[in-house]
Amino acid sequence: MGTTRALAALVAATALIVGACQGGAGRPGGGSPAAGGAGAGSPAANSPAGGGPAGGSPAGGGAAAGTPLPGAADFKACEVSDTGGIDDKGFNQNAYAGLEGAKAEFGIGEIKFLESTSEADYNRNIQTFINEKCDLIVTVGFLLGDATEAAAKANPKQKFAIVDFAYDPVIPNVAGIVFAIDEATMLGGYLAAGMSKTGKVATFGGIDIPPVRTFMEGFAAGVNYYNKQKGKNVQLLGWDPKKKSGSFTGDFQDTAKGRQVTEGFIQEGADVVMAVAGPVGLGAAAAVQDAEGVMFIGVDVDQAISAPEYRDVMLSSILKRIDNGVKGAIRSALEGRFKGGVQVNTLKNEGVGLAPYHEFENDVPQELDAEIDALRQAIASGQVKPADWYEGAPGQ
Amino acid sequence: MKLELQGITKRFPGVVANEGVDLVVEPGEIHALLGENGAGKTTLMNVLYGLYRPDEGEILLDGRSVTFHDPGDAIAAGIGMVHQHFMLVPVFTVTENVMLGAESTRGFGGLLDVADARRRIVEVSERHGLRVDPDALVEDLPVGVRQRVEIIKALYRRSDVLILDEPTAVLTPQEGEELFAIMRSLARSGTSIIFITHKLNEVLQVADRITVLRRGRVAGTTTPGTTSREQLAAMMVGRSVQLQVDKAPSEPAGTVLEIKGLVVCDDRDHVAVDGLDLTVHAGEIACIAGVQGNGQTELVEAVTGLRPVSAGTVTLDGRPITAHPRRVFEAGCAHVPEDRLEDGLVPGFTIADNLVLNSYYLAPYATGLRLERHAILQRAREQVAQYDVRTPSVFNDVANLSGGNQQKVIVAREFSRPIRLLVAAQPTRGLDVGSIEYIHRRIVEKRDEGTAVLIVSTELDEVLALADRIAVMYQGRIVAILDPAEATPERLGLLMGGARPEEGLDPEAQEIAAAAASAG
Amino acid sequence: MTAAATTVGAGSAGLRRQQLFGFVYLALAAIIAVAFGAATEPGATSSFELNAPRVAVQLPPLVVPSAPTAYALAGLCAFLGAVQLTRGFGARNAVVLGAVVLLFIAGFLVWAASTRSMNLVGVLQGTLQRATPITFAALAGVLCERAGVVNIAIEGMLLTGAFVAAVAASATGSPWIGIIAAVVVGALLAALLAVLSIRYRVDQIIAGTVINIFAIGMTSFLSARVLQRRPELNNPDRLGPIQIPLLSDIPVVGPIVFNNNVFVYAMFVLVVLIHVALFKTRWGLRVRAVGEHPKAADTVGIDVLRTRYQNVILGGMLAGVGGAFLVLGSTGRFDREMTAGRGFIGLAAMIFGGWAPVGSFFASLVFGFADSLQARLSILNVPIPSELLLMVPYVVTILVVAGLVGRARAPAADGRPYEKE
Amino acid sequence: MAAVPERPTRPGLTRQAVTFGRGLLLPALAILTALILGALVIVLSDPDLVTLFGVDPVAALGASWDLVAAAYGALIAGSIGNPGDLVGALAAGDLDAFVAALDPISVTLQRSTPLIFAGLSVALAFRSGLFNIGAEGQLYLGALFAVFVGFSFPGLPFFIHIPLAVAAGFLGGALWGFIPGFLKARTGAHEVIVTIMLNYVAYRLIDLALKTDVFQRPGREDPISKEVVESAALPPLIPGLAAGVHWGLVIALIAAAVVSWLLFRSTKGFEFRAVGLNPQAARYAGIDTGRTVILAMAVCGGLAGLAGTSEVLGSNRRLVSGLSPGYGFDAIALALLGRSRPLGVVAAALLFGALRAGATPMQAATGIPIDLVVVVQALVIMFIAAPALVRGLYRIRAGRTTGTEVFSKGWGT
Repeated sequence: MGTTRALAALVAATALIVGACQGGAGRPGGGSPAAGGAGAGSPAANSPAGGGPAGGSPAGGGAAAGTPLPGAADFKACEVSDTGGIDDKGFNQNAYAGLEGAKAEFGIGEIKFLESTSEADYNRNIQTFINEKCDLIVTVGFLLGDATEAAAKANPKQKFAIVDFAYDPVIPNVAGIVFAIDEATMLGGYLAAGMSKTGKVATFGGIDIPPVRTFMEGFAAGVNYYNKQKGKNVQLLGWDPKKKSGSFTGDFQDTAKGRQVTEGFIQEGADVVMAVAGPVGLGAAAAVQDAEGVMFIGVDVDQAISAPEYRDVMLSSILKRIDNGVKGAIRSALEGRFKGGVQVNTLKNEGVGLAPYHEFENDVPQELDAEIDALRQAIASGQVKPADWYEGAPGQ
Repeated sequence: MKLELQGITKRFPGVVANEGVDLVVEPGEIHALLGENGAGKTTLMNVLYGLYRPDEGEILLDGRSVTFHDPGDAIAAGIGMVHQHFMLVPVFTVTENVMLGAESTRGFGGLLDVADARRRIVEVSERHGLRVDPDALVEDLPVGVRQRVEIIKALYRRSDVLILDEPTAVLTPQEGEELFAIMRSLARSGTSIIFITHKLNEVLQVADRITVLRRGRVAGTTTPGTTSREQLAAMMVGRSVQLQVDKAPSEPAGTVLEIKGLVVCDDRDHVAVDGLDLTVHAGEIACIAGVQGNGQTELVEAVTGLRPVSAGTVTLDGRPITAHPRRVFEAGCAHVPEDRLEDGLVPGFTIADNLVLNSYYLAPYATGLRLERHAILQRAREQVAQYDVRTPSVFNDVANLSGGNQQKVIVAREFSRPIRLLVAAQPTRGLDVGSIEYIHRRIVEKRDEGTAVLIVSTELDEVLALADRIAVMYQGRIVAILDPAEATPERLGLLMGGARPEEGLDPEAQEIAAAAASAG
Repeated sequence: MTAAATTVGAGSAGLRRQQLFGFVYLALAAIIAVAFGAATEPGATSSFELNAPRVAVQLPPLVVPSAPTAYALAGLCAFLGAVQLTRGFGARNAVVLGAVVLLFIAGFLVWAASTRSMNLVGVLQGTLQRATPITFAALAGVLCERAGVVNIAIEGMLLTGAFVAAVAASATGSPWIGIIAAVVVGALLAALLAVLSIRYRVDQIIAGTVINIFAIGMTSFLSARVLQRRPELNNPDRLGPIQIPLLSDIPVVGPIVFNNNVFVYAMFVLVVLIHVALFKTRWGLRVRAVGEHPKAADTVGIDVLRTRYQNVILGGMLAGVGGAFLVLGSTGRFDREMTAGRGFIGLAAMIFGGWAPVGSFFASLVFGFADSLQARLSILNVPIPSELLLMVPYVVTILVVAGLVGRARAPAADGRPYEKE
Repeated sequence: MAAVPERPTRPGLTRQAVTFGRGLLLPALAILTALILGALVIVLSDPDLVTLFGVDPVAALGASWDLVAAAYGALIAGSIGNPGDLVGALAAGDLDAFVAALDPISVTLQRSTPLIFAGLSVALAFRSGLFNIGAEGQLYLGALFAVFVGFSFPGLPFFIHIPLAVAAGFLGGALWGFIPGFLKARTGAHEVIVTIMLNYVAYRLIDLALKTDVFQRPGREDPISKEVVESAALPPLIPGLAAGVHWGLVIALIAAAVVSWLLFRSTKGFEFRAVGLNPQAARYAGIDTGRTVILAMAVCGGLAGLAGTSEVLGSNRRLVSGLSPGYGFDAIALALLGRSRPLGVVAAALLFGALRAGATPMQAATGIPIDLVVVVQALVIMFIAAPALVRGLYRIRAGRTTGTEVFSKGWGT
């Protein structure tokens, strides 16, 4: 009971970091801007089995996949999870997919994983890996922020990468892998608004924490942008942008709650639902499947692939390429280019994105797809900033 | 049906409850099984009823050897039993209780046929004159009626042998008479009856034959015509016993306990004590006689501060009490509760701890929050010696003591301090004769020291032996106060059954009283 | 006790309670007026949708002016309180109490739906859905406790049932086999409880707690060790809703009652069946006797221990079905600790329902309603922090247990091991 | 029934020793059996091994042995370390190496600290006839109060700040224990359901609190509390092992002594135990059972609150919602294993602390999930609660028959 409740984040960068990034600070220059349509075309699912192609790793580079890199055989990469297991269908698993991908592609010698069951495990798990002389320790989630900082300062030669967290000031031996997820959810929101027949779309979260909220705010931005562009009035249920409050199930375990909340949305007329709640989201997908004419937007990975049983309702997914971020960090460490600081994963560097429509390929109007593409480019180029659209059209 | 028990032996860890018991009950015979508490009567009957398996010996019915694995076998063989503690489900109706285990059903899935069962119950009850409302809830019935339900239960199953275990313990003498009449009528119709009791008078009155058990063995078999009370008592106890308590006439002094207009509710919010007045003086033993369930328990609980008082006052030496047990205790009231193990002792605590159960927080047993173990132990050793508690050590768990020794622990705790008032409820229930004598002697001693004593007892013998004044309690009120010299068991019995003091009770009035009781 | 004496007692105690309730009613009326009525925007309306999505017969939504409606409800409640204070309602007390609770809820809904629309049918559909696992848990509790065994392990049985249902249904491709597997494993855990508490006379609450901890540990362990490596084992087919023709077209009632999955229909049947079995059959009479007075049952030849084993195991089977519902009838997936206390809430429903199947079912509906409303409020963005809303079912459980346990009477031998002397 | 004849002899010294030995034998066998079954679970939950058993049983048996040996080896190494290292370091006079070799033990003691507090909480409740399943929630409330004091008063000297924070933690837990105690005493609500429900309420309350400005760390948007200032932090007990055992252990041992004194040497404890064993008789003897139940639950809550306190002041120095991996539930096992005796609880806590400490290295070495520890713990309590199971397994004759030490009495008052 309650051991894994603080699996608290599936999830994206904190609003703080997002804000800082959009201020233009520290955006890494690597990676080419996404060509039109490429973002929707290429991302692969991050099932534990397959590493997925290396395209768009933020730390850049264009090494051919599957070629062992020099010195890789002696390289040891280790992951410490927060209180979720690597089967959380969320970011712990996704980060581990990055490790597995690095093993498959770069041929690194060993990957290891330690699950934490509580606060007390964090220091211990990191220390275990330091003792085991891991070359790179990947810690997952902001919960590990303090522990990683302490360990990094105590062991300045040890390389760390932390997902969903960034330090200010920068710690030289820690790379923070963060995600501007609202860029991707804004596309999702636009898509949802464009696809809705009832004029109502919905979203809900697991626990009310900023990384979850960022997803929902981006989604709201997309709906708002759509309404402004089209002069429509699509309603968003489950998130009130003005009050910054919304629907949360309270944890990341109770799938039945996810289902029930979603049934509520459907009864209130929503026909596109995005669940930002890890496994709880699959409960939501089940509810969507049992209703007629309702669509689902997955998060983190392409859920049409990772949860194929819900393919028939999966309009798209919001991709958060933690695997690529982790792989990129491993690669830079392997190649001796490792440096501390923040790696922001954006639409532009394909660190976040929108998954293909799969079953809905033929249902999404050409026109809408083109608009989404345009929006993608506008965001990537900085013309449109999601944060401006959180509460409605800017200036209103 | 002829019933024979041959050489029954039943052992429990550490005790032999029955040893080589032989018993023959002829058809249509009322056979009394007489013995002290703990003589093995109930064990023997539980063996016969299939609740226990004998370690040795066998049971013969009409000459055939039978083995009972459970009561179901015994019932099937025609044996019925009315237990001392009624085996009735309080929240069930009479019909449900009677049919339980022998249900009438109809249709699929064993749907109960209540109408059929009710019809058969009415039939049985009319045939034997056992009046009862088949639709009444058992918990609403007075004990006498509950016993009728138990008998109906046995007859409903067409029992040829009926075992009655201490059936008169909860009855008024008049209700007892009524029961005896039923027993005789049943015997005439061919039912064999085994009647378990420790009351000599009853045995002589109703039994055809008597078997006396002592310490698990048959001490002898006789008939009422060839024996006497004294002989039976001697067989029962193994020595001649004196059933009287030696005591000087009381010398009552000032009023200690004064109860005025007391109203107390029971657990179900019904009035149990209904405007009761009573005074107890220093140096006298006042006994409250009455049939169980007439508000005695609630009265005692109210006096000792355990139960809130709805109206009226209770004063001890002029100061109001009834606030909280501890204040009553500190005002100088000692209490020997009705149920030793439930109310009086903490099983799991040592004897020493039980001896300070209500005074542990006072000097010299405690200083501030700290318990003074030495003082507690020293006191315990003294009291164990003084009150003759048979135990190897004061560290022993009180649960491992015999009933008599447990009662001595309570008596030691309550008596060995200066007290003004002693309240004792059923102080000798379930004890052997030796212990009874001992407790009685101590109570009289306490009186002679000038303590006011209030005894509540349902045992007329005890009341008559101890009391300096007898108050009869009926339906929450004191209906008469008698001098023991003028009290006879008969008169007391009438009063306990609800007769007004000035009149005798003719059968009609008795019926009215019974009807009123069952209506309550 | 004479009849006259009885009324005196009931009267004096009743008077105090009557006054207390009167004041409570008045206080609730004040809350409805101030917190719900005055808090709405002037002129706002509350709209209640009465249609499920996509039904044949469409009803117009029920639109009421928020503040006036709340004031009217408050007035009605105050009237009841005043009558209660002065005259009392005598035997109809319970009905009036129920009415006041309904008025309060109605007032709350008017406030919550002010300037918004709320789908009332949806709330009620959700109520039934959420009540389903709780009802199964409560039925399991009723079966066990009527026979005198306290089963606190229902939570663990639900959880294990859910796990096994997910794996078995995934492995075989048949949700039906999943249900059967859940029933079997529920029975096994129950048998363990029965052996521990009946044969070894382990304290029943301790035995139950052991099973709960074991169930949580084992399912979490296997979920991490097996399901993580073999995700295809956690991908069962679900049993979707079955619309009953014609009946499901009845407005309001149809979509709520006659458009459910097989678990819900089974629940309806089981509630009635167990109720009848318990109170109208030979089996039930014997079970209740065992729970009330095992010795009495023993003396008329009823095998007390066997009855207890049998009922505990039957209860375990029902808990297993409840667990299977969570996976096969609801989410389509097992997750660690997914039961989230529903087993314990089921026990509270059992107490609330007076240890009777039908009563437990209605009590479960109360919990289901609290849960459903809570979710709905968060959807409607009612300005209460989500954490507080999420506490609601648990707080309601505490209130129910605290408020009712003294009044509702448990089987007399509940929780007590039976020893043949 | 005839009375059991009194035992004539006073228990001799040898008999006491035998009783004591038997007292240890059963827990030892229970733990052993649980570990054996745990090994079975490890093997059976490995799909590859199960498949291998069908193909090549001998190889599978060997592989199973290797897996279990590796798992339990890592478990032991991670919890008590390698004695050789200690001896070697001592021989070499290398202080740093010595301290480093102490690391596993230090971690074990650190993990044991909250377990001691929580175990004492449940044990004290058992002794008072109460079943406290709410230690988990009480722990969180204690942590909430303690962390508040811990970050709120910078500048206080540590000898004031630490006691203040500890007292606050006790108070927070006591508050969460008071509620079920009060409800039980006044309405008869069974503490089991109430405490379980309060656990869930506590989780939500922590989530809520960590979003408020009062608690949330400035500049952070995730639910994490402000940092406990140095003057309120419990320093490490072994200098040089900052992440290991801290002074919370000392407080825990003091708490165990205090609980022992309270239970067996004080008037309040006399009341607790009397009410626990026979509330009716306690009431007859003038003990206010309602107040005793409330006080006992509040103290139990306070003790559990100290478990959270020692974690936030010692191990973590901040509060997040994932504070406890279920210490409150382990506590039930601890109290049973320790027979509700404070010393027994301490011993059991050391064992469970070792299991928790060794689980991480076990997972690192073999990938076996940490939840195995919970399975083993549940098995241990089962065998402890039903000693007849173990006796039956090992054909030990029953000594004096002792029932379970606690008795539940249904749902009523």
